Amino acid sequence: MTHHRLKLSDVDKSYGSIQVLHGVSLALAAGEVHGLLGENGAGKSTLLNVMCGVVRSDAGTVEIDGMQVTINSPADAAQAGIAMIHQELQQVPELTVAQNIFLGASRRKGGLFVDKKAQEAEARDLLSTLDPTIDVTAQVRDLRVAQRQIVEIAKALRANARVIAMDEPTSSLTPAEFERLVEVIEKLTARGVSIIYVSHKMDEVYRLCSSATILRDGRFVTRVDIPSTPLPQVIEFMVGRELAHAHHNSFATDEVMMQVSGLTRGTAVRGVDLTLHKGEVLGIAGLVGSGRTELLRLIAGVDVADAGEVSIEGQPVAGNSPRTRIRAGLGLVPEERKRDGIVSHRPITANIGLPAMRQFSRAGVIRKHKLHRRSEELMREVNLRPLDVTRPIGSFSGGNQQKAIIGRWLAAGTQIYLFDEPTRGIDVGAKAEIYDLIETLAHSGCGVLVVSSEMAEVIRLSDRVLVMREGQIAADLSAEDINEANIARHAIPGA
Amino acid sequence: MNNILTKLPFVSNVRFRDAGTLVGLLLIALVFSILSPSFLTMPNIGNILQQSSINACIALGMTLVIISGGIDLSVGPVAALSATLGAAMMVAGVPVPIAMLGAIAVGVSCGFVNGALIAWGGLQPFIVTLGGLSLYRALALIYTGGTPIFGIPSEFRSIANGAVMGVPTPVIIVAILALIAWVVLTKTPLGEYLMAVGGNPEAARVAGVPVSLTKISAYMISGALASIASLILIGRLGAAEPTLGNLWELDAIAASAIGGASLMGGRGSIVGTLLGCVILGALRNGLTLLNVQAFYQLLATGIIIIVAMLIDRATSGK
Amino acid sequence: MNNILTKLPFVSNVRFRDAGTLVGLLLIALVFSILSPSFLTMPNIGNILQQSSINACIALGMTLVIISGGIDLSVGPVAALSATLGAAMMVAGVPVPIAMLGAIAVGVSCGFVNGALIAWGGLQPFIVTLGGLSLYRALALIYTGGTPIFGIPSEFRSIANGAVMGVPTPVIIVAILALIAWVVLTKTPLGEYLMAVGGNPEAARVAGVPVSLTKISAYMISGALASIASLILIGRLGAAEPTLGNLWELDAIAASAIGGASLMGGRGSIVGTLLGCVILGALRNGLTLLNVQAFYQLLATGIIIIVAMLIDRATSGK
Amino acid sequence: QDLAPLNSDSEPDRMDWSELDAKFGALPDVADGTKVGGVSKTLTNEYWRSLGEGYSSFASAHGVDVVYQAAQSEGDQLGQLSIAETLISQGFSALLFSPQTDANLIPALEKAMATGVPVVNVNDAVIPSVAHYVGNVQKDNGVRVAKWFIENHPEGGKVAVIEGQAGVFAAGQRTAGFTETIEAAGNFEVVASVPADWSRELAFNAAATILQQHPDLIGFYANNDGMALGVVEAVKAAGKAEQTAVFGTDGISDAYAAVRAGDLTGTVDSFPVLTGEVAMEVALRLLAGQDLPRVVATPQALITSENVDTYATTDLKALRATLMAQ
Ligand SMILES: Nc1ncnc2c1ncn2[C@@H]1O[C@H](COP(=O)(O)OP(=O)(O)OP(=O)(O)O)[C@@H](O)[C@H]1O
Ligand SMILES: Nc1ncnc2c1ncn2[C@@H]1O[C@H](COP(=O)(O)OP(=O)(O)OP(=O)(O)O)[C@@H](O)[C@H]1O
Ligand SMILES: [Mg+2]
Ligand SMILES: [Mg+2]
Repeated sequence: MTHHRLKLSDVDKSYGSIQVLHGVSLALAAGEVHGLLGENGAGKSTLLNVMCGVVRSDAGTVEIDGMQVTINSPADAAQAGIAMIHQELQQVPELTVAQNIFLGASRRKGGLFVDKKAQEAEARDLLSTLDPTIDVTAQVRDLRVAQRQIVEIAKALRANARVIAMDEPTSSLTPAEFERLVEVIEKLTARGVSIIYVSHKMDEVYRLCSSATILRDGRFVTRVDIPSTPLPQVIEFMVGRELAHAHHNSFATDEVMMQVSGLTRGTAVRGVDLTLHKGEVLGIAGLVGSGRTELLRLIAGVDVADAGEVSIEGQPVAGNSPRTRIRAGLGLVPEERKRDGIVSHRPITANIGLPAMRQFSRAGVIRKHKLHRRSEELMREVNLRPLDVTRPIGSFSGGNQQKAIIGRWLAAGTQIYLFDEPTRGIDVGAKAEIYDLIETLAHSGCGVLVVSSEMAEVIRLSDRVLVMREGQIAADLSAEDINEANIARHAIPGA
Repeated sequence: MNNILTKLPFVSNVRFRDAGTLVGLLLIALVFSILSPSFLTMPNIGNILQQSSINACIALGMTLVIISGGIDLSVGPVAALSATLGAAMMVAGVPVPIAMLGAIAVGVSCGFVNGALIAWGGLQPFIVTLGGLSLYRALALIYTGGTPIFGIPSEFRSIANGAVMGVPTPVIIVAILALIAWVVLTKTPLGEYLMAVGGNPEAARVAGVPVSLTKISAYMISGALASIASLILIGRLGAAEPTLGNLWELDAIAASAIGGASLMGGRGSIVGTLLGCVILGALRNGLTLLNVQAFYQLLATGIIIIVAMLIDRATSGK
Repeated sequence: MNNILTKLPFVSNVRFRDAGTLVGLLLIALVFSILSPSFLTMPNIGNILQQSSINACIALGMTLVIISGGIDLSVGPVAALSATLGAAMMVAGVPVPIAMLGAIAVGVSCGFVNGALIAWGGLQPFIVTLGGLSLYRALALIYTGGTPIFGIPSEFRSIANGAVMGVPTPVIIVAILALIAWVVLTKTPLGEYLMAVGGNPEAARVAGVPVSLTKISAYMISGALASIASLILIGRLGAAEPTLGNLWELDAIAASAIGGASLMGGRGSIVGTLLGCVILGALRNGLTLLNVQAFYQLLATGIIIIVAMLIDRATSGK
Repeated sequence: QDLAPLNSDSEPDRMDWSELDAKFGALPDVADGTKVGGVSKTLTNEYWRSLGEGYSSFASAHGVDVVYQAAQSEGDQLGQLSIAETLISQGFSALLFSPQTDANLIPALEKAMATGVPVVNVNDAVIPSVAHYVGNVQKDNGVRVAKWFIENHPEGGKVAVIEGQAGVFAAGQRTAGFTETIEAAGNFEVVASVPADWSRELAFNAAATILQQHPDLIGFYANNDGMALGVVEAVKAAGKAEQTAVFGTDGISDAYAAVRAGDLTGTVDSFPVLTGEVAMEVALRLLAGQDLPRVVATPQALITSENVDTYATTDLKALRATLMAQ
């Protein structure tokens, strides 16, 4: 009789009084890439965390190759040959890339010392297939998100595990980087390593997986064979309803809303000019590292520009702190949610109310009920799950945190939205909701800037697309010029 | 302070975390009341509250600073500096209310200096206020030449020594200040900002929180409360010493921590801090009542602080 | 200590951050050498190094604890407890090496208690070691009845009072300990664990780092170094007093912070800490040479700590 | 030649300060360029500032330079050692040490002895190996207060002690002197003896608690004046000023004022300025080669409202005369 490589049975998990996993089971064969699908908050990360000893389940068993194992700590999981790429990057910013990759399992020299040379060589080796440009001796704090994510992948590969769980490994990778990951995964599966693959990007799932387990609200829905089950069917299993197929609608006007001229910071952003119209969705495409994040941060006043100016409705914006920019009507939905977005242990309400405290206060006192009501209203609109605005934002799944951050700007009455990777880590259902939301914003006369590494997303949303290359605007595409080939042509240096 | 607290509106709101601190307090009270019959008498409870009031006043400010992700080691010297300057004004014939305002202004200014160095200068709170600890103490000593200032007007002293319906004025003053601090922390934008800045300063900044001003405010409030504590003290003692306030920071931090404030920032509670102060006050009072010998008082203090934290952790359940 | 340091292998590795601290030290040295001709003489430099050595010994352990995200306020009392027990053993005729090991074992045990309460008990480092501050002091006082232990054997004293090629033994001992600490921090898994646990405890846990053991190790090392510091001191004093080690924690924390350790954890450097110790030692020495009156010394200490941090920040450029 | 460990309170090789002139003649001329260094505990306490005044007044009268340094705070043991060592390296003719603890200045003492510089231990903590000690008998402070109670309250009663910092020599000796003497009288009970760490505030709190528990208390003895003045306020606040006597130690100017005002019952003055002068004189005599006894005892007196005016003089000559006459 053949055993499953890994088999999780009847896993229960509660946080306090809230049960987030109800008897979930999952099984996969050796050398299989198995998808784990579900909406934001369905319990995917929690299930993987149980499997990797990061959280303890209340009930359930884990079997590896037919042997039952007890996993109470990450060390137990490593022992059992399970490794994981965490959704929230788990890295020590002060340590180097190599040190992070070997954290908890350092190569020794003379039994006592860390063999840094060996670690660095091995790390370089691991990264060579993923991204050879990453300096293994650099501190992780100096890397960009995408690079960090690659380091996280290298860390999981290092463990030589029999099962690797990948929790949204590509949420900030470009298509090219995804291709390299595919190669790596193929090599691994050829060696008999099994992969559990969590992603909200359905094309990736269809590309990689042979089967998938679908969760909804912490419950096992079904197990499907992937190429044979059509996408709409899978989505219906995930969200419990059919999603309407959306088309791009344009509400752009000729009225200039924001004008950016000569914006420069070091070599990351060099003399960027752009114009955003009322009701317009302006996409910004480009390769990772082309300066898109930096540009948005400069416009939002999070970083200070060396030169250049931002004017709104013809008026140059005075001051260059986020606060003054917010007053002028700007709002940034940052790329790094955990670092720049949320105050983790504070409730959703507090996170929503931060920029608009004045609006929610009377005589210097916050009208908590008003804040609460408005938050609930907004969160119902964006379908926060669970809809409990008094819970700390840190206890929500990543996608739901993103919805709360968007809600923050809706509450503040922001006119110009700066989205940096707006659907990073967001499920298909919510993604459609966020697209609708962006469209609604445009319809109501707001201006929207969307930075996205997902080509389809840029194309789906934008009235106009700016392509960035090495800190400069390389192209301004509109209407039928907006297509993958055009964008790629302008984005790649020397192409 | 618990008997007063229960009459205040915010107790309905007492959080689960504070219940743990309360259990710690009740256990200590139980032990002492078994060992000493005079411990749980009304006059002695009044005594404990009165004796805790100065630490409570300091600890309120400390809690706000800790929530903002900082620490204020300079509270004692700030208190000494504003006490000596305030007392000097009073002795020189400046009307009492103006001298009081002057003293508070001194405290606020010291807090501003601390806060500005931390927020604008980008220095670590621990080291800035450690420097302040020497600096403000030195100023107080230099100003007074090291000698206490006597001759505090009796009209001022009678405020600090009075009582309203049997409750000592300092207790009432501190209760009012606690209520204000509680309102600030839980009901005003500043409170939200403090929590956000302590929880995740970068995210707070991106969300438009005036991070620097928020931090500076916390230190200014701490400075103001240090001055007020020193005014209460010089009212009671009738003298302003430049050495006053020695080790106040440790008591205040201990009270905040016992009350659940996290020195990593973003977390803390006014009610918890008050309970922490009463725990420390009850401890010292009980040990004195039992006439415990000096070395063993020290021993008991150490053990009880740790045990209180353990009980608290066990009962608050995480 | 800089003249010794430059001969040691690790200076090639001196990080950019440490250069800022060095600039601070050089500036202070410059000012004092202009004001007082005796400041930059060899005997006086030896004096400064010797006077800094005990603080340096404590600060090494403190730096490791701070890097792990904690703080150890109990170093002084731990030093007192191990000094008195060690001295009592020596006086009772226990061979010196065994008594020394005994003293260190005491320090390690105290560190273990602190660490266990923090790591396994889940309590806050500040409050645990604040409790320890009272507790261990009380034990030392109770054990000795408050009186110093005299009669330390001269064979032991001669170790602490000796010199090798003109360099006082304490300086050499501490230099060796610093080298070991530096190796531990930068070359061993424990060093990485300390950084990881202080920098991002959750990531460390997920990566399978033994978080609790790492924290406990840091406190045990701190305890051991406190004992060694106390042994050096009682060797020099010829007596072990239960009140020894008063205020050591503040100096050690100040040195670590000046040297670039972040009290939020995850950051710190051995070289920086040593420079911080020398800055503090040079400061005290220079002010005494200039015959600055105590109050103004206090003032200068406060100002210089803050200015050193500002210089450091300005030169380290971020 | 190793000296036996010194106990300043019981050393047999001692003399009283008043006999200096009589036994050793007038102070010989001082060599030019004589420079004396003083290292004191702290300047935050008036006692130590006054001691320094005594040093300089006597020194300047004899053309001697003085450097008077103190640690930044009480209890800063290593800081004081650094100061002492730094001073030694500068070359002084003689040194006057008032150590934080019995041991913390030992290396400095040894270094000074090695270079042949005489060191005088002035008051409070006692370095056991020191060759010369000038100061009062700490225990006697407490004894004098106890005797006052025995004399003025023959019926006995409850008394309490407010102690200084746990483990400090002077605090221990003063408390022991008081407690032993008053308990030997038989009809007194020391109902509380608790530390207040030299703090006025903590003394106030402790006294308030004790009065609460023992409303019939007849007196307090505090280990220093600062704490005593805190106790006075607690006694007044409790409305027990008539019934409860309060004594301090040191004789700082505020204590005198409080005695005169009738708030403080008394204080044991150990005349720091005069002590400073005597210490400086001893140092200069040693430099002149005189062979003085190991301990030179300085005066102290219980100051109460009856004699406060006699002692509250800034005229040191008159004070010397009064004390000589004792
Ligand atoms: N520490 C926690 N405390 C309380 N609730 C939690 C905690 N962590 C997760 N949850 C809840 O458990 C549920 C499942 O979360 P989980 O992170 O597993 O979702 P997910 O499927 O990975 O979602 P996403 O696609 O957004 O990453 C959510 O409702 C979340 O709010
Ligand atoms: N923390 C950092 N340290 C050093 N250089 C950085 C850092 N962050 C960004 N850069 C540099 O700034 C430039 C622009 O980076 P930015 O993050 O804005 O790019 P991006 O197109 O948004 O890519 P991403 O998808 O990673 O967000 C790049 O050249 C990058 O190397
Ligand atoms: Mg997830
Ligand atoms: Mg980006």
